[in-house]
Amino acid sequence: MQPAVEFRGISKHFGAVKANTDVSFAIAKGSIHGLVGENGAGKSTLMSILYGYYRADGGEILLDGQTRHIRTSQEAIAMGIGMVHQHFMLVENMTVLDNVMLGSEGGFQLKPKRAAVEAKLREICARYRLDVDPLAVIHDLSVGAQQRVEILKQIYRSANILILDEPTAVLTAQETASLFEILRLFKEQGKTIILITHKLQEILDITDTVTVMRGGRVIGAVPTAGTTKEDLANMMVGRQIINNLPRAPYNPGAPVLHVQNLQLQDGQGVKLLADIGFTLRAGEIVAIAGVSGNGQSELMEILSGMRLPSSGQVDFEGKALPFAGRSDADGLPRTIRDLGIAHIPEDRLRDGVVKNFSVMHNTILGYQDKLKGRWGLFDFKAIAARCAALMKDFDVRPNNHDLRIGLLSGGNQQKVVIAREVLAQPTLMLVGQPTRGVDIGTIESIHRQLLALRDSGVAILLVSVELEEVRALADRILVMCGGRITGELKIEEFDTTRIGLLMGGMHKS
Amino acid sequence: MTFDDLHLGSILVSTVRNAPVLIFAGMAGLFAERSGVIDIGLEGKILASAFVSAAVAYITQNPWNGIAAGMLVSILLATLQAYVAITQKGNQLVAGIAINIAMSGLTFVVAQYIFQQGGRTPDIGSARLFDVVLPGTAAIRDVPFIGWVYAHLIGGHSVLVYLAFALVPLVHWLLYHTRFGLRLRACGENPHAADAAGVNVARQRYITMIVAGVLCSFSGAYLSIVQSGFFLRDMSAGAGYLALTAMVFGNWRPLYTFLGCLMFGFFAAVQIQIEGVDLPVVGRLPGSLIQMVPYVVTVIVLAGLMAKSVAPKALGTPFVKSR
Amino acid sequence: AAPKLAVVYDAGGKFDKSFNQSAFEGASRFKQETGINFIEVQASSDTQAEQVLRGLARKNLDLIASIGFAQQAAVQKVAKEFPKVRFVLIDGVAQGANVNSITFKEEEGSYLVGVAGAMASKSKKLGFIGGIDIPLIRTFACGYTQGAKAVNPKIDVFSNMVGTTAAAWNDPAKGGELARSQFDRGVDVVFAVAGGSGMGTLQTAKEKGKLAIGVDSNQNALYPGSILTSMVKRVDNAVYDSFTQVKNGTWKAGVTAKGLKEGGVDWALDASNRKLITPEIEKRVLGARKDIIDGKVKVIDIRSGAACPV
Amino acid sequence: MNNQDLPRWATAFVMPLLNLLSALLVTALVIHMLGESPTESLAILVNSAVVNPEGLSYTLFYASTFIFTGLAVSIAMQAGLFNIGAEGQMYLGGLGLTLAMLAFDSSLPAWALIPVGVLGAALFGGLWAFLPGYLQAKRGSHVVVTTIMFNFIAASLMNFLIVKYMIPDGEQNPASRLFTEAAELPRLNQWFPILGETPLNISFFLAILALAVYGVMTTRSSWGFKVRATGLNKHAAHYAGIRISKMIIVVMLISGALAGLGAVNSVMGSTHYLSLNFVGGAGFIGIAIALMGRQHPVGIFLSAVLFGALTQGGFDLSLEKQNIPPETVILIQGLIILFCGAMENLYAPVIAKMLNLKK
Ligand SMILES: Nc1ncnc2c1ncn2[C@@H]1O[C@H](COP(=O)(O)OP(=O)(O)OP(=O)(O)O)[C@@H](O)[C@H]1O
Ligand SMILES: Nc1ncnc2c1ncn2[C@@H]1O[C@H](COP(=O)(O)OP(=O)(O)OP(=O)(O)O)[C@@H](O)[C@H]1O
Ligand SMILES: [Mg+2]
Ligand SMILES: [Mg+2]
Repeated sequence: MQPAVEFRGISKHFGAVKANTDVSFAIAKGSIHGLVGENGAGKSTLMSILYGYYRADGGEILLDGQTRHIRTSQEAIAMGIGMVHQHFMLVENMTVLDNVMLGSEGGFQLKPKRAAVEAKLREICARYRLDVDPLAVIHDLSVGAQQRVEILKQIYRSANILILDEPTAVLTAQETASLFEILRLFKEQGKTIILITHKLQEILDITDTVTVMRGGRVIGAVPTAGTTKEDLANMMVGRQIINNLPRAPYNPGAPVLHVQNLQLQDGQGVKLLADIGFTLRAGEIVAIAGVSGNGQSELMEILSGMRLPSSGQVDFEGKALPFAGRSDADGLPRTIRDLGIAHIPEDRLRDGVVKNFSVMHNTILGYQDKLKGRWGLFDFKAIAARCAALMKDFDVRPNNHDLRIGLLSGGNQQKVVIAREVLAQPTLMLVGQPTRGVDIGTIESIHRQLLALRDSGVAILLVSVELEEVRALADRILVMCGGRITGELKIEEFDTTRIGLLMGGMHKS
Repeated sequence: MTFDDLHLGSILVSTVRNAPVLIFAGMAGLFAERSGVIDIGLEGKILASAFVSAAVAYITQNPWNGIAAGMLVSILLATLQAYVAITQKGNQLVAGIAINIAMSGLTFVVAQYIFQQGGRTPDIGSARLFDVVLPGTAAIRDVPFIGWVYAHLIGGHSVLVYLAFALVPLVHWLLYHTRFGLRLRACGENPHAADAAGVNVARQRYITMIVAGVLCSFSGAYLSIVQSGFFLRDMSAGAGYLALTAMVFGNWRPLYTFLGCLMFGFFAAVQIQIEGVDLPVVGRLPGSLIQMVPYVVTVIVLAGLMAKSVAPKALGTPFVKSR
Repeated sequence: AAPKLAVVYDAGGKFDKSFNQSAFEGASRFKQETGINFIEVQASSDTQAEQVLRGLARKNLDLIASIGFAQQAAVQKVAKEFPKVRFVLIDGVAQGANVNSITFKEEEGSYLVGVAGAMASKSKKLGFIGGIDIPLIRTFACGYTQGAKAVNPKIDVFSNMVGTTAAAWNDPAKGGELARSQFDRGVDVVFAVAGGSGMGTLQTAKEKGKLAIGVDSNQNALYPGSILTSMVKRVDNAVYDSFTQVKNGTWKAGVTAKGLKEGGVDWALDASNRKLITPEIEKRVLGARKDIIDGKVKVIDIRSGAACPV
Repeated sequence: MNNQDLPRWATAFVMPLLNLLSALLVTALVIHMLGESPTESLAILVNSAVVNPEGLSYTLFYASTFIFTGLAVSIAMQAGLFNIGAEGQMYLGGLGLTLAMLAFDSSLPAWALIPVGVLGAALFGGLWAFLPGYLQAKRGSHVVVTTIMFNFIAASLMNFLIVKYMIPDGEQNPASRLFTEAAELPRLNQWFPILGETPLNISFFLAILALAVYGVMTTRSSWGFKVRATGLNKHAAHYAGIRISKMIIVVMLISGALAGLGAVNSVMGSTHYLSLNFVGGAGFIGIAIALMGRQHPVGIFLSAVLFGALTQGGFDLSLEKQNIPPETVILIQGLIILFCGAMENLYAPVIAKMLNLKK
C-alpha cells in the first residue's frame, strides 16, 4: 500500500544548527506512527515542514506517493494535513467557536455560519465525548480543555493526516486515555496519525510503528510490537535510562513548613483553595498529585509569595510567613526567598526566565541583590564563572552563557532554573511540574538533582500531574481536588486506582 | 451661572462636529493595532492627507477628487508603515514617529513649493464639502427642541460627519462579525495561531493597514476640506495622538473608542463654553487653565473609572516564525 | 553703496498671517521700490535668535530688523557686542544706543474696531478669539472691549483662546470651532487675533453669515461682505520706514510707541467693507479715532501694569 | 532578514552608514526639486554642523539637551514604559530651575546656584512624571495616555504661571526676568576660545556624565537588572521579588528628572530666562533618539549629536539657500529616523549576499 506520507532526504538548518539532516522514512496510511527523540532532536521541525510552517532546505515530501510542495500552512490544510502544535495555537481572548472557525470561516459574514458550526461542534463533542463548551473563551479553559479544543479543531476540519506534537505533556492520565480513544477512532476511520511524545509508555500503548530521531537524523524506525521502552530509550539517548533512582532511606527531620486552614478566593468570590493544611519536614519530598487546575498552582503561588491567601496561617521554621497587613503581593517573593524558600515555577517561560536575557543573567534572576561586588555593581567575572560551573554541573546545552535563554530548548531552560534555585541552598524547595515536556534523559538528571537535594536535608514540596514522577520522587503524597486536599498516602501505599479516585474528588472514607 | 449659560445645545452640536477627526483616526488606529501593528503614525497620515486633499480639491475645484487623492497618500504611508512592520520587521514606533516628523516637514515644503503661501494652500472656496440638509428640515425647524435636534444636532453636517458616526457600527460589525475581523483580531492576539490556522498573517496585516490608511485619510480630509477650507502647516495639532489616546482609553474596542472620541469632543466644547464664565466655587478661571479641562478629565476618568486596559497581545512585535 | 539689510523673523515664520508676514511685506515693498535686497532668516528658538543676530552682525550689516518680542533679550545682548550695527526691534523694547525699539499701541486700534463691532452688532454680543493667553493678545482684547463698552456699556464680550502651545497659531479648525461656539451664544461680530487659526474664524463667520474683524494686515478682501474691518498694525510700515531711514541716513535709535497718531495702528476701510460700514458706524469710529489722537480718550494699555478696566 | 548572521562591522558601521546615505539621497531629491544643488547643500550642512568649530559647538549644545530627553525616554523604555511626556517634564523642569533662580540668584554664589538649579529642574521634572507613574502602577492607567495628557496640562499650566506671575512689569515677552550672571552656567568658550560666542556649556559634561551613569546602572547594577527584567517580563520580575509598582514609580521619577535636566542646558546655559514653549519639541526628539539609539548610551549619544547637527546645519542651510525653508530640516529628521531607525535592516540581505559571494 502507498504510504500516506513519505519523507525523502529532508534537511533543514537554522543558522549553524542542523535541525534535520537527510531525514527519510514513510508512514503507512491508517496507522498511528510514533516519533520520539531527545529535546532538540528535530521532531517538531520535521513536522513543521510537513505542515508548511517551515520550508525544507532540501529533500521532498510525498503524500500518497506524489511529490507535493507544501509552502504554507494553508496549502497543508488544503491537502488534508492537520497539526496540534507543541505550544497551543489558540487565540486566547476568543471563544472556542471562533478559534475553530478561524481560517475556515466559510464566507465573509460569520453570523450565518456561526450557528451551524456551533451545532456541528456540539455534535462532535458528543460523538467523541469531548467536554468542551463551544462558547467558552479560551483563557477561561484549563490546559486540558485547551488541548481538547486543538483536537476539536482538527476533527472539525476533518484532517486526514493528523500531527500531534507532544499533546499529552499537559494532560492527566484520564485525559490522555480519552485522547487515545479518539485517536483509535480516527484510525478506524482510516486517518493517519503522527504522535510525538516523550512518554515511552504512550508509544507502546497506541502506536503501530515508531521512528526515533537523534541530532536531526533518523536513528531507526521499528514496529512497536517488537520493541520495549528500554530499547527506545537506548536508541534515543544512546545509553540506559534508570527509572527507579536510588535514594537514601526516608528519615525526615524537623517540621519546616506548617500550613493551617489556608483559604483563597478570587475576585468573584469563587473558592480556589479551602481548608488546606499539612506539614512538611526537612529531608522529605511531599508530592501534591491531582488533575491540573485543582488549586495546586495557587497553593504554590501563595507559598512562594507570588500571591496572597485570603486567610490562613503558614509557618515556616516556626515563624508565620508575612502575609498579614499586605494589600498585594508586590515584592513578597523577595522576602520569602530571603527566608530560605526557593521556587521552581510551573510555567517557566512566564515566571521562571526572562527570555531576552542571556543564560547568565537568568542564573541570577531573583538573587540579583546578593551578587553585588565593588561599588554595589555586579562582578560579572565571578557571576560568569559561577554560571559556567552551574551549566557544567547541570549539563546545560549548549554550554554558552551569553546565549539568549529563549534560544535554549525547554529542557535546557528548565535545567537553568533548577540549577539557579538549587544553588541558593534553600531550606524549602517548591517545585512545580519540573519535567513538563522534557525528554527522558533530562528527566532522569532532574530527578537525580531533586533526590540529592532531599538527601541533603532540604524539604521539598512537589506539584506534579505525572503519577510516574510522583512515584519516582515522593515520600508522601497529598491529593488535591477542587481546591481541597482529598487524601494523603505514604509512598508504600501508592496505588494508582486509589489516587485516581481521590483526584476525582472521592473523599478519604 | 444658570443652566442656560451652559449652552448645552451648542456644546452637543460642537461635540458632533469635533469628533469626526478623532473618530476616523481612532478607528484607523483600532484596525491597525487590533491586527498587531502599532499606529503612532496617525498624526502624520492625517496631516499628509489633509494637505493633499486640500491641494487637489483646490486645483481641481472638486472636493471628491481631494478626498480620493488624500486617500491615496494615506494608503501610501500606511503601506510604508506596513512594509516596515511586516516585511522589514522593524520597529513600528520608530516608523510611526518618522512618518509624523517627515510629514510635518514635507507638507510644508511641498505646500510652499506649489502655492508659495507659507505652507498654506489657498482657500478651496466652493470646493468645500457641502452640509447635508435633511429632508423636511424647513418644515420641522421651528418646532421647539425637536426642530433644533433635527435641523442642527442630527442634520446640517457634512457627509463626512455621518460617515464617521456610521463607521462605528460598521467597524464593530467588521471586527466581530466578519472573516476579515476574525482574522485581523487573531493576528493581533496570536499571529502564530492565525498562521497555523491557515491565515496569511502578513497579507492580513497589509490589508488591514491599507484599510486603516483609508479611514485615516477621512480624518485629514475632514480637517482641511470640511472644517477649515484650506490646509495650514501642522494643522492636525495633535489630533492623531488624541485619537490614539481615545483608542487606548477605549481599550481597543470600537464603541468605547468612539466614546473616548466623543468625550474629547465634548470636553473641548465645554472648555470653550466655560472660558470667561463665572463658575460656581472656583469663580472665573483664566483661559490658559481652562485649556487643560479635557486632558485633566481624561486622566481622572482613566484613573478613576476604567479597568486596566489590555492591549492586543502581539501588538508591536513583528511576526517571526522562530523563537 | 546700498545698505545691507536683514529681517529676522521669530518662530512664527514669515508666513504667520501676523506680524512676521507684515514685516516681510514691508521689506518686500522696500525691495521693490529701491531694488535693494535684504537677507531674511527665521529664528526658531531664543537661542537661535542670538546665534542669527550675532552671525548677521558679524557681516557688518547696516540694519537688522528683529521681529517679535521673543528676540528682545537677544537684540539687547548682541547690540551691545556690535555697537556699529543698527537694530530695529519690533514689538519689544531693548536698551542700546544702536537699537530702535518699535512697539505698537494695539489697544488703540483694537478700540476702534471694538467701536465698529459694537455698532454693527445687533445682538450686542461681541466675540474675541486670541491665539495664546499672553500680554500682547490680552492688549488687543482689552482695547477691543474698551471700545465696545464705550459704545454701549451693556455689551457683552466673549473671549476665547485657541490654545497654549505653538500649535495654537496654526489650528484653523479650533479657530472656527471657537467662532461657532460664540455665534451659538449670540455673538454676531468676532475679532480674531490668532494668526493662522484666525483664518478659521473668518471663514466660519462667512459661512454663518456673521461678521468678523481681521487683524495685523488688512484682511477685508478675504471674505468681502463678511469682514467688518481689520485692525491693521503697520509692522510693514515700521520695517519699510526703518529701511528707508537707513538708506537716507536719517535712522535714529530710541523707543517708539506707534499708535493711531503715529500711523502704527488703524482700522481698515476700503471697497471690500464699504457696504458694511454704515455712515453712523463710520462717524462714530472716526470720532473715536480723533478723540484718541487728540488725547481726549485714553485707552488703557494693560502691559503698563494696569488691569483692564472693563 | 536575519542580521545576527552578519559580522559586527557590517551591522555596526556599514549598515547604519548605508541607511544614512539612503535618507540623504531622498533628501537630495527633495532639495533638487526645490531648485537647489544637493551637493552644495550637503557641504553647507556638514560644514556648518561639524567642520566649523562654532557650528560644532552649537551642534553639541543642542545635543546636550537631546541627550537628556533621550535618556529620559530610554530609561522608561528599559522598564517597558513608553514615556511620551518628556516634553512636559522638561517644561516643568524649567519651572523648577527658574523658581530656584528667581529665589536665590541674587543671594547665593555661582557654585551653589548651579547645583540648586540642577536640583530644581530634576525635582520638578521628576514630580511631573510621578503622577503618570503612580497612576500606571496603582491604577493601571496607561502611561502613554497619561503622559500625552500631562504634556497638554503642562503647556496650560506653564502658560498660566508665566503670564500671570513671571512676566516683569511692563514687559511683553511672556518670559521670566533675566537671571543674574551668577546663575549662568560656565561656557566652554572661556577655555576654548575657538568655539566663539556659543552657548555650549558645562551641562554638556553633565550630559556625558548622565550617559555614563545610565550605562553603568542599566548594565552593571542590580537595580538596572531589575529595571530591565520588569520591562521584559513582568511575571518573571514579580517572581524575582521585584516590587513592580515601586519600580514603575521610581523609573518614571528618574525619567522625569532626566527630562527636567534638559532644561538646565537651555535655560541656565543659554537664554537665562524661562520663556513660553522654550522646550520646542526637544522632548519629542528624545523619543526618536531613544528609539534610534536603541536605549544604548553610545547610541543615544550618536543620535543626539546627529539631531543636534541637523538642527544647527539645517538652520544654516535655510539661511544660505533661500529656496530651502527651515522646515526641510524636519523632513530630513523624519527621513533619517525612518531609514536608520525603522528600516535598519534594509540592506542586510544585500550585504549577506555580497559576503556569501566573496566566500
Ligand atoms: N525557529 C528556530 N530557529 C532556529 N533554530 C531552531 C528553530 N526551531 C528549531 N530549531 C533548531 O532545530 C533543532 C530541532 O528543534 P525541534 O524543535 O525540531 O526539536 P524537537 O525534537 O521537537 O525537541 P523537543 O522534544 O524539545 O520538542 C533544535 O536543536 C534547534 O536548534
Ligand atoms: N532560534 C534558535 N537559534 C539557534 N538555536 C536555537 C534556536 N532555538 C532553539 N535553538 C537550539 O535548540 C535546542 C533545543 O531545541 P528546541 O528548542 O526544539 O527544544 P524545545 O522544543 O523548546 O524543548 P521543549 O520540548 O521543552 O519544548 C537548543 O540547543 C537551542 O540552542
Ligand atoms: Mg518539539
Ligand atoms: Mg521543540
